[in-house]
Amino acid sequence: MARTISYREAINEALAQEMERDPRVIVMGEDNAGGAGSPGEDDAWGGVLGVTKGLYHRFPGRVLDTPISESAFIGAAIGAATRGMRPVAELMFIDFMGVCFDQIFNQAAKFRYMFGGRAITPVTVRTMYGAGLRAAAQHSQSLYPIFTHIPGLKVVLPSSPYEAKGLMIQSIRDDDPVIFCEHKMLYDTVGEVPEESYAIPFGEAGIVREGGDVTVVAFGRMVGMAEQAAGQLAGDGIECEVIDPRTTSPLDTETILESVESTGRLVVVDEATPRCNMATDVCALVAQEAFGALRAPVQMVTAPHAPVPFSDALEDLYIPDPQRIANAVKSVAGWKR
Amino acid sequence: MARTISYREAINEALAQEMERDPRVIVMGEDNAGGAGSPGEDDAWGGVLGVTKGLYHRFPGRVLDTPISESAFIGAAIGAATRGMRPVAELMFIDFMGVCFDQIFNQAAKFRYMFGGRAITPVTVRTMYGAGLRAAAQHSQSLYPIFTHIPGLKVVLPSSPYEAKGLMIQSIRDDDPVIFCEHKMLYDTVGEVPEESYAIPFGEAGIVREGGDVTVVAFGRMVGMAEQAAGQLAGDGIECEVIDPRTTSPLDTETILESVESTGRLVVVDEATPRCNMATDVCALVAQEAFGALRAPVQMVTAPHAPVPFSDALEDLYIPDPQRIANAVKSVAGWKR
Amino acid sequence: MSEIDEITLLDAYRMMRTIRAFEERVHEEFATGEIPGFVHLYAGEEASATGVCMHLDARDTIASTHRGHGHCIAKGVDVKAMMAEIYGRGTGSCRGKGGSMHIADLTKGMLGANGIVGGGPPLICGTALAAKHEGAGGVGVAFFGDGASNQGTTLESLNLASVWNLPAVFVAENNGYAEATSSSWSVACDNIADRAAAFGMPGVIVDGFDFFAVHEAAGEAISRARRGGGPTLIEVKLTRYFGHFEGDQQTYRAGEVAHARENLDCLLRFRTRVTERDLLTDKQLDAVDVEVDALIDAAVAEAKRAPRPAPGDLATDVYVTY
Amino acid sequence: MSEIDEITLLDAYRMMRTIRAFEERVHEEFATGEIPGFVHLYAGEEASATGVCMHLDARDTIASTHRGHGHCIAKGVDVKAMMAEIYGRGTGSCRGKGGSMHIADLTKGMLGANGIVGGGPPLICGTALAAKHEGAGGVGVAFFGDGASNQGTTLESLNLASVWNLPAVFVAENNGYAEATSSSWSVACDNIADRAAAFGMPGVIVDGFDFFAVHEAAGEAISRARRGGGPTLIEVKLTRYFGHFEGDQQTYRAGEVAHARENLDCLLRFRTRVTERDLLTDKQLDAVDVEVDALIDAAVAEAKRAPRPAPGDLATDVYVTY
Ligand SMILES: Cc1ncc(C[n+]2csc(CCOP(=O)(O)OP(=O)(O)O)c2C)c(N)n1
Ligand SMILES: Cc1ncc(C[n+]2csc(CCOP(=O)(O)OP(=O)(O)O)c2C)c(N)n1
Ligand SMILES: [Mg+2]
Ligand SMILES: [Mg+2]
Repeated sequence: MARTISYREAINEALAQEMERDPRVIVMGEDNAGGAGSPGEDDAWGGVLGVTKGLYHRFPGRVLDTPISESAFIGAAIGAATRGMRPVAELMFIDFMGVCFDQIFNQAAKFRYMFGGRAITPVTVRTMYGAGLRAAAQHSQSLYPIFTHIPGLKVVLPSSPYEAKGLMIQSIRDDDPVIFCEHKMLYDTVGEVPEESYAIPFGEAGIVREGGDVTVVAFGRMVGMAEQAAGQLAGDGIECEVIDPRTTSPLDTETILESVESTGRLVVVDEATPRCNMATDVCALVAQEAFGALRAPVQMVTAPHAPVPFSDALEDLYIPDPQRIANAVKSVAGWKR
Repeated sequence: MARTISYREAINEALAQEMERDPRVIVMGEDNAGGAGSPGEDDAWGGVLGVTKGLYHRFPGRVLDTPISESAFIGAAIGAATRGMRPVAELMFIDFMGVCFDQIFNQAAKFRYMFGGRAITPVTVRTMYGAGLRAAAQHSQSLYPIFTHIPGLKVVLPSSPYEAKGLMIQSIRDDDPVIFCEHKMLYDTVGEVPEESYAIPFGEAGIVREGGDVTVVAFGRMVGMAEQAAGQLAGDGIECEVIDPRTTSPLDTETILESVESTGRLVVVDEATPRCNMATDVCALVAQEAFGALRAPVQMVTAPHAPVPFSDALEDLYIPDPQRIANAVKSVAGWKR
Repeated sequence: MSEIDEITLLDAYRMMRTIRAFEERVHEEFATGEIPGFVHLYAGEEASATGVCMHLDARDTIASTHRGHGHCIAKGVDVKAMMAEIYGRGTGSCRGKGGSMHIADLTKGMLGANGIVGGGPPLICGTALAAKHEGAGGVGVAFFGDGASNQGTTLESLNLASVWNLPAVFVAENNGYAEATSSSWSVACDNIADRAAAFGMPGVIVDGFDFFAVHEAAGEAISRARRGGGPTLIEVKLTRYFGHFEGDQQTYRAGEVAHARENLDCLLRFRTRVTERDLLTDKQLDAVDVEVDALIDAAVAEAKRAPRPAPGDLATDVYVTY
Repeated sequence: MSEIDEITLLDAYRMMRTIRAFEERVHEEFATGEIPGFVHLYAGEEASATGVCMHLDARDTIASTHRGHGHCIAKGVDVKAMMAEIYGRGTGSCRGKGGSMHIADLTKGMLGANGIVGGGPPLICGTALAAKHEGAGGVGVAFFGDGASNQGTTLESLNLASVWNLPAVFVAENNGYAEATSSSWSVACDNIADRAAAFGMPGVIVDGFDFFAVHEAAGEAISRARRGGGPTLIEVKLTRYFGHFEGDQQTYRAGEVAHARENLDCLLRFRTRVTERDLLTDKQLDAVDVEVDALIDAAVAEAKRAPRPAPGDLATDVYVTY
């Protein structure tokens, strides 16, 4: 039965259901158990933004606090995964990857290949990305293109509470290392989510809106922005097909290519900075594999090649918005050679 | 006066000339001074592959050894740069970025922006990349797309001894943080290099071969591979324009776009793994900015989406080679809608 | 204590009082909803930044943390520019691009607050190295928290500083918590200062509510560093008065703050001590209070009035040239 | 020493002798140019891997370093598969995809040699955590070098292991050098074992040429870990007999190796001790030598004959499913 819950609650529920189902699932991260046991505190923090709140008492010994030492504890999650556990480790902000990236990309991601296929490392790294909270340059990045670049990792970008739950369940059950990217501005968005456990398969895009004029591929929080733009554009007589790939690795290239085969036009919306990002990835894919169908230049709507600014006056300009998306769509819809 | 020296020697000469010219230039890295002072050793190692050899005695106190703690010493180079020095720090293999990436991308790269333009951080990080030495998955990567993704960094990929010297000199003089990527398989390649000091500006591609049929953009070691392919193809009557961007950030988009405007065909050769890499970056650029000129699908020639294998039997297949490049060129040259 | 002259004492009081007033005011203003983002306040810890930075001059550098306002003020960053920065205004220290977590002023040797726990110590190895090369006796000081003392980047920096014999001082501000996680749990040894031995440097513990204790310990460490004697690790034990960040309900430490404010407060203790020993008068101190409060009032008023950055600033300042 | 029975002693000798023969042979074969890549040999350090791993069983895990052959053999990885891996053959432990720096066998609890200095200790925090959850008394052992003892990832792992009270043992193999850099320079304290106190665990120093010393110290640490007593840091002092990697001319340490080989060698000392005390006979030991040499001969011969990986293997084994 579906009810309306938030993105944050959806992730929490997925964790709880998987912990219930499988004793090998454990959760760890800074302040995941922080504060527990103190006078005056009847629960643990459940992480800085409370995503794992409520799990500490419910699953004794399976929600671990960590010192601030991401290499050690993300590495520990990886090591535990090689021994049959299914750890979910919280890298509080994706921006902190720089202090622990080695464990993720040289260890977890490469074990299976380096060891000739004789390893499985079912670890999930939950992490918070994205701009909008006035958190400035070191707490607002959208670094998933970096993880996507790395063979051996799977990269997940849920855009709604429904996806958040189903993709988290899949992440935990998946036998490969998964980087699960939660957009901090989506935590409080709500949507219909079934109470029952369900897994959304990786590499299967959602078509969130059908349309025959322009294909719009958008990632994570940008899916909602693209939908808004599509709504506006429908008023102008332009029908967008909005595709939410859900995972950047694996990427559902088929759905994207099929859509472009029919629309002949592509706009990609990526909150990340513009170089070597998902916008370039999808545009290059299409320019290589569906060139014959393309009837206009591809368009990339991304953040500028700059760190995320603090001031709201600048940050609001930094993030791709429905207006910029609509403009890009119009420019390709109206393109003439 | 130009003589023939190796890529390794060219880098060494650039360092020596800049150290001579500017007392603020210092060099540091693991075993850069290692072994110095031991009985039996009349010089320092000059780094694991000897690139800084000879500098230790020549510039007393300015070639520093470091413990194995990349965050600390790369961070130290960055900190020293904010105080007016021009440090050149050696990150032995680019694969080791995972233990020190934070200092590079959250600190050095962002200071200027975060501090409102009130900082300069003229640090150069020298690092060795690329496959071919049978060094396997953790010592063979081509991770420059990751650095290219980060606003605030400049990323340099010399393809010849001549470029190595001129780009190193520019890197040291440049006021922004630079990631200088040396291909380990190029160290022993030789070429003509002027004795005098000269700087090659960033963001200005070299056209290493002119041709009107297909534009081939290649990076680092791949430039030589592309030239070989172009040589073969000329025999088949296909003339390639081979472009060596020299720096991926900034990227000389103008030269690339101009070339495609005239050839209408693009092949990009990138040793990196295929997702969110320079091949996607350049292809997307062209599909957005020069679509009207494109007469065939773009083609990307890259490593597979896999870690670098150890066995020579696999590694030789892993690295893009002239044959694969030639095939890609032929497929676009002969493409019909 | 007798060696500290009257002017220095007044300066110290002004510095601590400025930090306190700044932080209390940001706390109030944050509650109105006008200040955006994450704000971590330093109130309660003033004696640490002040006791250390009173010894520093233009040759010297400091690196700070997410809880950086106090260090900035103590190193001489303009208070009005800081307030404007926290409000995200174009007149801010970082022209509105950095915010609370990134206030910096390199011209003052202040390398920045830092959003990355453990981000500062490596940088200070570098500024100390530059100072050593310069040969003018400069030192670098890295401030960091108890939580940061568990971060590998911090630990390896201690080793590097020792191996390079750098003029560096590492100040571990142990306020008992990293967010809601107690340092008695997260730090596996009794005192952070005990870690000094692992890296061949002296380790000292000081009472962070006592300006004079901090001042003395820092003075020794800094002068040894200036003389080429190498780095020191100083652990300052203290308490923060507000939550980890503004908005934190602090359910994890009922009562602690009230106790510290009433019995340990560095400003109160300073006042008692200097007036009891007739080094300064209440009148002198009260005059500083008035001056400081006026400065903070003005800083807030000006920040509120200041313009936001212009849209054209969005993608500038990324590079010197590109 | 008297508690070690004859079979165990013979096993220990066989293990050390196998490592030695393996490494000496790889050294020879490398010189012929047939072995590709970077190869770091463990010869001289056999007593460490052996003294530790003799205590381990199927519940237990180890993580190793770039210098991993000895640890692999001591944890029971198939010697022939190892040799084939070093030759890059499809019959290798990693089917030719890993090479010397990545030999692993998870079914044996061997988490891999590791090309990243400081890569192993975090992983062992995880296997030890898994062992703790399993509750069957398993332990995790991280081997690392003196150079690695300066890496932040190693240091913070010591803290985590202590905070989580993990059944883990950290074995710092101090062979005096990280490449050409002397540990007396790079490690800022006198002994790596001194770092244990900084992370609230016992630190022990042992003579790494003496199998019995290592065996005893490791035995204590491992049984304490099994009992829930938490982690230990053991520093093993020893010497590597070959260069940092094959090809290193070792100009930085003239004479050291010859001295160690002649006077300290762990195999010679083991033989003297067990024969003098009538625990084993020269005949028994010689028989092991013959057996081991035959095994290594066969391993090399089979490796050379074995097929390389097939082209179709290039992009397989990246994911379980994709
Ligand atoms: C690398 C990294 N990990 C985690 C965080 C999130 N974080 C910010 S402050 C903080 C607690 C820091 O505690 P401490 O070092 O004791 O400083 P305090 O806040 O007490 O001043 C944490 C976990 C971060 N900013 N950077
Ligand atoms: C993060 C990282 N930095 C540097 C290196 C290069 N490197 C490989 S082995 C080595 C020396 C290691 O010394 P030590 O830990 O003492 O081990 P040993 O070689 O003596 O066994 C270095 C610097 C690396 N592999 N990984
Ligand atoms: Mg704290
Ligand atoms: Mg060593």
